[in-house]
Amino acid sequence: MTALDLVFDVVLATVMPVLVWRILASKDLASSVVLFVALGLVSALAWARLHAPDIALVEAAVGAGLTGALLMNALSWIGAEAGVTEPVSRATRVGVGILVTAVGVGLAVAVIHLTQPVGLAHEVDARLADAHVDYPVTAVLLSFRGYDTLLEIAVLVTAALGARLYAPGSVPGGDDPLSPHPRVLARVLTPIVVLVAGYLLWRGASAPGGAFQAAAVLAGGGILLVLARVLRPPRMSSIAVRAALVAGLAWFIAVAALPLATGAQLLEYPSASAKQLIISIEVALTLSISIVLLMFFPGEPAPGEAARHPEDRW
Amino acid sequence: MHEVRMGITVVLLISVVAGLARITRGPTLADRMLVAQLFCTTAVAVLLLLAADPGAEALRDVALVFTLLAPTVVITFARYRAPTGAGP
Amino acid sequence: MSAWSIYACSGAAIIALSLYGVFACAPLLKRILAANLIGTGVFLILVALADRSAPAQPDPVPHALVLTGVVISVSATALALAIAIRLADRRSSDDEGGWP
Amino acid sequence: MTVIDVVATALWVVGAVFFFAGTVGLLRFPDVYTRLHALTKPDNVGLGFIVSGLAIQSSELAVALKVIAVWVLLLVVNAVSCQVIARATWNRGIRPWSRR
Repeated sequence: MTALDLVFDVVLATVMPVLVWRILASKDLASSVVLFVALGLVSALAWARLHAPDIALVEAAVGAGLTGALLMNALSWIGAEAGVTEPVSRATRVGVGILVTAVGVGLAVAVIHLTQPVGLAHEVDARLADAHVDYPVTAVLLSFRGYDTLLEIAVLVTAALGARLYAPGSVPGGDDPLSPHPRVLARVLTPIVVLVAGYLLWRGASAPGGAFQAAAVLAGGGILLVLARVLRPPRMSSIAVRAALVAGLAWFIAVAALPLATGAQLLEYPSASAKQLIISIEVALTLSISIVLLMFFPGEPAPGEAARHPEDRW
Repeated sequence: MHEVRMGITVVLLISVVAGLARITRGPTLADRMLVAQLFCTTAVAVLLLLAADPGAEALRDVALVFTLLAPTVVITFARYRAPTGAGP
Repeated sequence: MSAWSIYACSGAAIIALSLYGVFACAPLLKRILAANLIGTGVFLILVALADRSAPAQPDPVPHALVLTGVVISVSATALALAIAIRLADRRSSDDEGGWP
Repeated sequence: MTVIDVVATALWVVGAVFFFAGTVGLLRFPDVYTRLHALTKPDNVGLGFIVSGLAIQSSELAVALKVIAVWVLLLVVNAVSCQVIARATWNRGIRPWSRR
């Protein structure tokens, strides 16, 4: 590691907490959201520096694209002044300040003094052949820790249902004041988004990429289409949307449970077809996760009264 | 060449951090959005430079994803209506 | 100081700052942001710990954890935002009502 | 250092200068529209120089084409984004600055 690497790391590692501080201290909520997007971009660089390109990929799509869009959109619904909770008393703030300083310092000291050399990299490497995928991260996600991923997609579907129950979404009407740029851009980018998502999914077996990255990219492209008013936000009433929402979970459960019939363990892929099964799960997961992420996006608030009663638009 | 590229990335990073002042100063939301866009372009440049190191090829895909999804936030911003009637 | 420890300290600082935000910020949206940022701090520490083996390959297990974590964290944030939207809607539409 | 390395370094330095100029413009220019103009410098020219440096230095054609593809895509995306920002600003009734 050269001195310049160190300078880069120190600058990057300093900028992130400073951004967090600015996000929380800024008076204007819209600038908090912009700073949050900036933090997403910067943290993707940190993942890149920490040799985690997979996470950088997801962060690039989720942190910078999706969450920023969700927050900005929520701000249009809520309004900059609404949603203020009770002001926090000075004494509480001082107390919390002391506590969190202790937590931060303690955490930093504890983490730096972790002397145990490195976790499970060797175990994963040694058993990579059993996983039927060549790339360690994908192997952990879908083979060694398939359980986690199965439960995760269940959590995601639940969250999407919950989000839609609370804010069912609206359909903006009228002329687009920004016409024609968003529409044209969305139309140009959509094929490229689909291509890149497919490429990331395909790469996942042997290199950074996979279902999560592909789904995040697809969802970003979907939100772009909704924002450009080319597509309507997906509706829960549509059979296709429901099917896509549960496809990943249903298929994963089916594949996980099938070995039980032959006397094997839950999630024990039959080794002859393991690779095909993993790929099929990844495809189904990509579809479901992208629809889940898209369901989180309630669409723009319609002007006037309509936005006040989102349940009418279910 | 690694050192040269790192030197350039350090310059880019510091220059974009200086741009942060514009987010604080505003005055309009559009000004703040411009900084986010500058962050995005700089991040793409830094990622492409880092990807030239052996073993870091995947970072080019990250740069690609950044580029593809950059307009999402810009368009949500442009759609942003302050419901209380306040300006951007 | 090695690269991973720099980022781990940064992660600890982010956790402390955003914990403060969760308890001390008044706007609901900011609290949601702060809760999301705690996640960012945790991820940073996890990924930094995974990179202790540098320049050898990093540990893939924390990477997989964080990968799913990022997606879960956006879902949690989105759910919280949906509830916040509904809350703001209720507050604005029935001011006379008994909504807290 | 080979000739190609020297040329690449020169291209990167020029690119970095444009990025720096973009930041200076963003901080110094009087209104959104002029700052938009400043922003396009790093977007188009700055990244263009950096990408050219990387492209001539890369050993594989595929790599060179990929970095150029990223640049072209960014040109398209940022050009439209700038238009959208300008139009949204105009729609909100903000008029360009002029020396009075």
